[in-house]
Amino acid sequence: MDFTDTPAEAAFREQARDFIAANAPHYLAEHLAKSGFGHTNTGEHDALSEAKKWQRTKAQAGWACLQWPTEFGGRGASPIENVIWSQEEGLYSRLTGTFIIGQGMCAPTLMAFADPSHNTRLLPKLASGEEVWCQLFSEPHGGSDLAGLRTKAEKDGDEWLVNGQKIWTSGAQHSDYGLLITRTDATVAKHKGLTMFFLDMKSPGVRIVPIKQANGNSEFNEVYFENVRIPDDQRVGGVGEGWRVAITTLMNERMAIGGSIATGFPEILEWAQSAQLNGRPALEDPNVKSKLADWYVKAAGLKNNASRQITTLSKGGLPGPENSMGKLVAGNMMQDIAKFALDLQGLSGVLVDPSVAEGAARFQAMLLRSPAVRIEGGTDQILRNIIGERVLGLPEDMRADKGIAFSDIPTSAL
Amino acid sequence: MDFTDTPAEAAFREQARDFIAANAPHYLAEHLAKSGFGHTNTGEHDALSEAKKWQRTKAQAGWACLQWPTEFGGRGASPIENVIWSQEEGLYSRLTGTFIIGQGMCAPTLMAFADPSHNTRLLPKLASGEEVWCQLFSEPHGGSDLAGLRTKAEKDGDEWLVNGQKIWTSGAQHSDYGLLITRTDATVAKHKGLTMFFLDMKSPGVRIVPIKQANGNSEFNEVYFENVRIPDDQRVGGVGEGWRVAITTLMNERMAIGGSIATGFPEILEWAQSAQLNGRPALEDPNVKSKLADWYVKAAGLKNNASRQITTLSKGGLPGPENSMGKLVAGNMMQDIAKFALDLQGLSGVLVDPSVAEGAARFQAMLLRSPAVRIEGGTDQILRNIIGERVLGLPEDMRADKGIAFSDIPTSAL
Amino acid sequence: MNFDFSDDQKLLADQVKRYLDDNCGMDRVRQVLTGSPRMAQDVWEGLARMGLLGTAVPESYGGAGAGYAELCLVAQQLGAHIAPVPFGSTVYLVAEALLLWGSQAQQEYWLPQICAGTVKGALATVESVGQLTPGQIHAEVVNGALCGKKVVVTDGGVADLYLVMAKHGDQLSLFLVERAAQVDVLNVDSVDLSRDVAQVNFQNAPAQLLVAQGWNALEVLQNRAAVLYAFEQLGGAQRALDMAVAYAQERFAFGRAIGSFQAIKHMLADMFVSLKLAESNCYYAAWALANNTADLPLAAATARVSATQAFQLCAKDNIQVHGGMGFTWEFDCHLYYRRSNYLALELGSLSEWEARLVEALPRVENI
Amino acid sequence: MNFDFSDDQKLLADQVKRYLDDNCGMDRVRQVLTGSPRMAQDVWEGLARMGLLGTAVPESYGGAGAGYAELCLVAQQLGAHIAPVPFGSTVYLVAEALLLWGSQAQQEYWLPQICAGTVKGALATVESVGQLTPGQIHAEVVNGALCGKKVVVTDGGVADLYLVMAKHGDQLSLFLVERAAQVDVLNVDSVDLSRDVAQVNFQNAPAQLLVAQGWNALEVLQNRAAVLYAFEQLGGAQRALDMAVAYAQERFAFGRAIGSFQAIKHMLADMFVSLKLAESNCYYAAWALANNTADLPLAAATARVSATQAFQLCAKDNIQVHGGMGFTWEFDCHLYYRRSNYLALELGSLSEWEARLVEALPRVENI
Repeated sequence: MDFTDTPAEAAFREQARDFIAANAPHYLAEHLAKSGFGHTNTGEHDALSEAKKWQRTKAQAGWACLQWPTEFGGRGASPIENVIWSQEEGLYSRLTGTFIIGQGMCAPTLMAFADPSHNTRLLPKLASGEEVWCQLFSEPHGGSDLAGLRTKAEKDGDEWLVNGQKIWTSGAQHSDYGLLITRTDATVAKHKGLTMFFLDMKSPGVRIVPIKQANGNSEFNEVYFENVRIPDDQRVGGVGEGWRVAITTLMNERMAIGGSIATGFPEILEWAQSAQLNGRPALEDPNVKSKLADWYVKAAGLKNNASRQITTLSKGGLPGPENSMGKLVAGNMMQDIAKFALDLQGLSGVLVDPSVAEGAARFQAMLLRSPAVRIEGGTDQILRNIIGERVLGLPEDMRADKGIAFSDIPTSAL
Repeated sequence: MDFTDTPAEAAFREQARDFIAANAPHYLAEHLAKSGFGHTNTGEHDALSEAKKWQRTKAQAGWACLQWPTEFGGRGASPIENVIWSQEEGLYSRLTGTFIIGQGMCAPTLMAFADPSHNTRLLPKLASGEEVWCQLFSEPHGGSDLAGLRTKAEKDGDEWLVNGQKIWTSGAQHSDYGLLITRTDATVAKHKGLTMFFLDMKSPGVRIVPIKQANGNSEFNEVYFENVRIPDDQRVGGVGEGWRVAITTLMNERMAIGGSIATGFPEILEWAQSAQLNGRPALEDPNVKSKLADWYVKAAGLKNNASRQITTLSKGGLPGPENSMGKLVAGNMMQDIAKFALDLQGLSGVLVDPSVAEGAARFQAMLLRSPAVRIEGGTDQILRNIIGERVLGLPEDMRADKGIAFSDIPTSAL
Repeated sequence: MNFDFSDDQKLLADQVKRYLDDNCGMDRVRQVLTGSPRMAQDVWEGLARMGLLGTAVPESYGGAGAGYAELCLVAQQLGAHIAPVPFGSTVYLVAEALLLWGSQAQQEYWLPQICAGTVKGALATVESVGQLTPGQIHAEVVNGALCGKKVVVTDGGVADLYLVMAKHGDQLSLFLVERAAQVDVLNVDSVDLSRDVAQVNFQNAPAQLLVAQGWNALEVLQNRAAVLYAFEQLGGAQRALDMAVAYAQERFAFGRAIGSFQAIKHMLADMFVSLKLAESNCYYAAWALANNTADLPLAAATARVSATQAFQLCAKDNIQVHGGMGFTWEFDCHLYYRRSNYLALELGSLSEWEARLVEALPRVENI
Repeated sequence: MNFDFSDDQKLLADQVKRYLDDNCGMDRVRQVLTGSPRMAQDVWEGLARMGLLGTAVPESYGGAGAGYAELCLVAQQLGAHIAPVPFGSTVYLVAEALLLWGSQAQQEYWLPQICAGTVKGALATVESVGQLTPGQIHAEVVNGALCGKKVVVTDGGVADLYLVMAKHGDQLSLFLVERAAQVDVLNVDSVDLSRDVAQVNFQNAPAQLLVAQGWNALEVLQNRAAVLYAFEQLGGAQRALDMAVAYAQERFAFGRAIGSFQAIKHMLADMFVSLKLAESNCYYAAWALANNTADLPLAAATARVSATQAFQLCAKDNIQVHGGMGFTWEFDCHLYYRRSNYLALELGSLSEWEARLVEALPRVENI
């Protein structure tokens, strides 16, 4: 066990550090430091074009998608080298949010299932940030029951005709491509009739409508498909194999967000280290101490767990379903932290305008955004199911949708 | 709304107070005040005979089982009068634990379902404490699935032949009678093949074995039946009607324990009001304050809710399934309180010998006894099911045991 | 002994409910979410016409002369509808303060206007971040003129009459200040967009003394108002639970109603328990308020703490039960979540009320 | 970077596991639940023969000369088996104190005997109820003789050598005191019946100074021991979770395995999460201990707090999953529940360690 760098690792870190010192957009540093939860602050600069610029700079020097093979625009680096890079990239990694879905979820799926000719063409542009991808999985009628999706793809010669609707598509409005799961057969069991494609988001018949969220922002979209045509060679995996393909994407999703997920801890610690409570430093209050300690051991546990995962990966292991716990812990924690912070601010805690509210209203932003963390990408309840069944090996719940055709599954009490 | 006595209520209270002043076993008061959770302290006096004596004294003057009709040994009093009596009886009500199951659960079941000739004979002796009853419901293979019981009763002429085993029978060793639920038909659905009886606990073939509990005490027993004969006229309700009868008993069980359930709050408050923490009164510690406040609002909520139930009863309403919440709240609360109290005692908190431990080891006794509160008489999980389904009207879970003969229900993974 | 509201009181509650169902549905609430001031003037006038603004005000001052138990039930309905009106500020705080400490002249001048709905009130105390303490107050009245800035005034943008905590000589006092040229009002956004909030800057504004011992008076006022706000929280919590239960019954996933899954069912059961405990504590507090009992401080803090817990829990988990849809602007879940978090801070935070509760606890022998 | 134990270290853990499986099963543990002293002498001797008592002691003193990472893994196995031996008292506390502060003579005299299993140790600090503070210590050494009563001494009934905190002139110091006629030992029952606990009364007992700055030394010692006890807690928590999972798979109710119900499944998932967080924190702390890093106080408190949480949760809810059977003496659930609650207080309570953790937190910029 060794939490320090080997000489080779130290040399790699030095290289990364030099590159960043020489090339990172330092003019953005002070803005990025003020980024709030779910919001990348680039000051007066355009966030998307700054993100693309930094990604291109990295890609040109071989610092993008480090673990990918070089032919796909990566560096062929080890998991540990990737971690070292992330540590050094620090603040500037906040610019990479736009690419997480494409690079972290779509790309591994393409590598595993798509035609190699597509991959050599598409992946380098994904790595360099030239092209942005989104993931078209969730549907209004699906929710936690992801495989209950209804968007239909029908074969029409060498093409497929797609009709239906997706929801909660992050970044659809500036995406070039999307990874799309469809139902190609409703007469077989739920998980058996699904097929995965990728599609050009500029295809005729694709309509993108932003969703206004409970917190007033719009990070997500609805995407409607009306007779959208997709060539059969853009199929990812076999017909009816879509669920198996989707599982790969979702495993990588949990990995991509697992270790680095926002918890709200640094924010509440900073607050506690500077605030006064009843005329004394807040840190001296036993109630504050008890809560801080509890939150810290969770945040530290997630961080240390992510480190162990990296060791597993570098020994050739796979990310396990236990990564589901990251979001489960972080979502609840952030909600609690926000509530506690507001409590300590008294009535002033109600203010949400960053120009007048304490700490630029960051805890208020957390309060209003955190309920979604417990839902998006798998609710608390689904994550506990995954841990219970796939980690602990407990038997699955009784199923009302098992062994019957998708079209026969009950969808209402009537 | 009026939380004070009407003139008639005040007069009744005065009467009760006078009776208690003149007749209660005042020599036990100081011992009773030191009773711990699950333990009635009567000092050098025998607890059971003192309990019977006080019960007899009350019954002779019409202060036993106040709400029962006078022909059954009661007073025909109103629910509110009953509450007033309980408030006045105070400490001395700690002597009545032995009779709760018989008077609070068995008796209402008998009144509703048993032959009136039995009732006029049995109930007055139950009211006066001359005879003690127990409830023979739980079985090793049942657990939360109470209706999954296997104790078999077979008709044999005018009698029934009973074989099987009960468990968690409180007070079996000093009971005269027991209310016994059996399976009389395993070829029909689970809830349909049950029949209720009462039996003489001295019947041949009844064997009582005390259970040693996790905390070292023995409050409960296993009761074995080997060819025990019960006359058919001791059947309570129809053949195959046992489940409906049992529901009556269980509703009354939740009512009997609902409002007055021990929470541990008075104990932790007393501790906090007298202890020092970090050189200052414990009550000044914000962490202590926050926890005390949280526990108090729960304890007060249960008490105030019980008051509202009494009003419902006095208007002719029935106790609702929402009484399930009493034990759900109290069990978890007591476990938390015990843990917190030990925490504040430091390493000395490990001591369990009342002669050397702080506060006669009452929090240690709570720590070791409270896990059972979350299980006995319905686990936390079963109580939440009841609230969800019977109070909120949510649909029941999918059932693996529905619509099939009891003998066909799976009992293991094999 | 009788631990329930009377039939007459329940009838009143039902009338209020029907009025609000008809005139203050979610569509009406949503109309005030943007723009300023954030209130529904029509609903306000309707409540005035029904005599509800003066529910507990004597008839001689234009009120209905009913009692506080009735006012609690009105509050519960307003909370259930998250009505965007300055009811609490005007009725629980300013009218109450006038009833408690106003001179006859002050009462005769203001109360009829309040009951008629032509004067709205707001309490202005807070000047900085953190728990309100005497040391936090810098606003000062000298020679009848108030100077100072109050940074969070609920309903401050719509108020005609401010109840202001300010220094006065060597103590803190409560003053009445009319909206006037010397009162600078700036609306600000809060977590609850159905509520008008403002920063109010008093620059030599004419101030009339209401009560000299202002700090003690504020505690008395808060104890009374806490009970009424607790009923608003109760109403909101009940509605959030009802929404969640309805959704869990009708939404299907995996071929079943989601409410048939224990994960959802037990979450709803816990919401119910929290609500029921709060409700029972509120009932007791309503009686204590109506009868001005000696244990009102404890009863009020108990109602307040448990109602805050219940509303925050029910509103939060209502979103969880709704899943992704619960996080859309379109669904109403967030309106309750927002209101629950505003009310949790309205009269001071949960931790402040926990401390007040513990201070009010009697010795254990007397419990 | 490598965040895992080595194959050699895992091999050692496996050897310890096999030894304890064979020699310290639940039947053996149960044999010590009544009677006094409460320890398994045969297991103790077995551990000595395997060289485990000196895992981290240099070979020159009769130890194995392995490191603290190895000792952590030994601790984890002892915790999993709730082994009734004075391992922590002797190895984590007394041997550690000798290694840290002993004179060469003291080390040469005691350490070989400890490694051989012929001398057992115990830490004696606590004299009253509540958090241990300097002011709580009244025991005093005058002219090399110790007087004072320690009210809770873990393994105090079996110890041959006590590490005692006592006043010495104007400061607190740590002393070595051999069991002798002047040492009066009275066994007492604790929540954990598989553990020997005693009240120890020193009446002019000869005492040898180990370290003068006793209070600071105790904190250093506790930080190191906290990591090792955290691994014991981890082992216990894992075993409690394993028991619960196995029971949930095999026990049927309502025609299904109870683990197929979400209420049970999700409880087990929460136990797993708590355990996994603790485990990862303990791994980091093991490295910090083995390398004596500057952040050991924070790493130790983090491991301690999360391992205490995890063991208490897993042991408590293991009973709940088992239902009524979990509350019988016959089932082993209570042995883990009891141990979890003893270990939670062993080196000071959870709230004390929370406070220590917060004091050790760096400024947020450095996290």
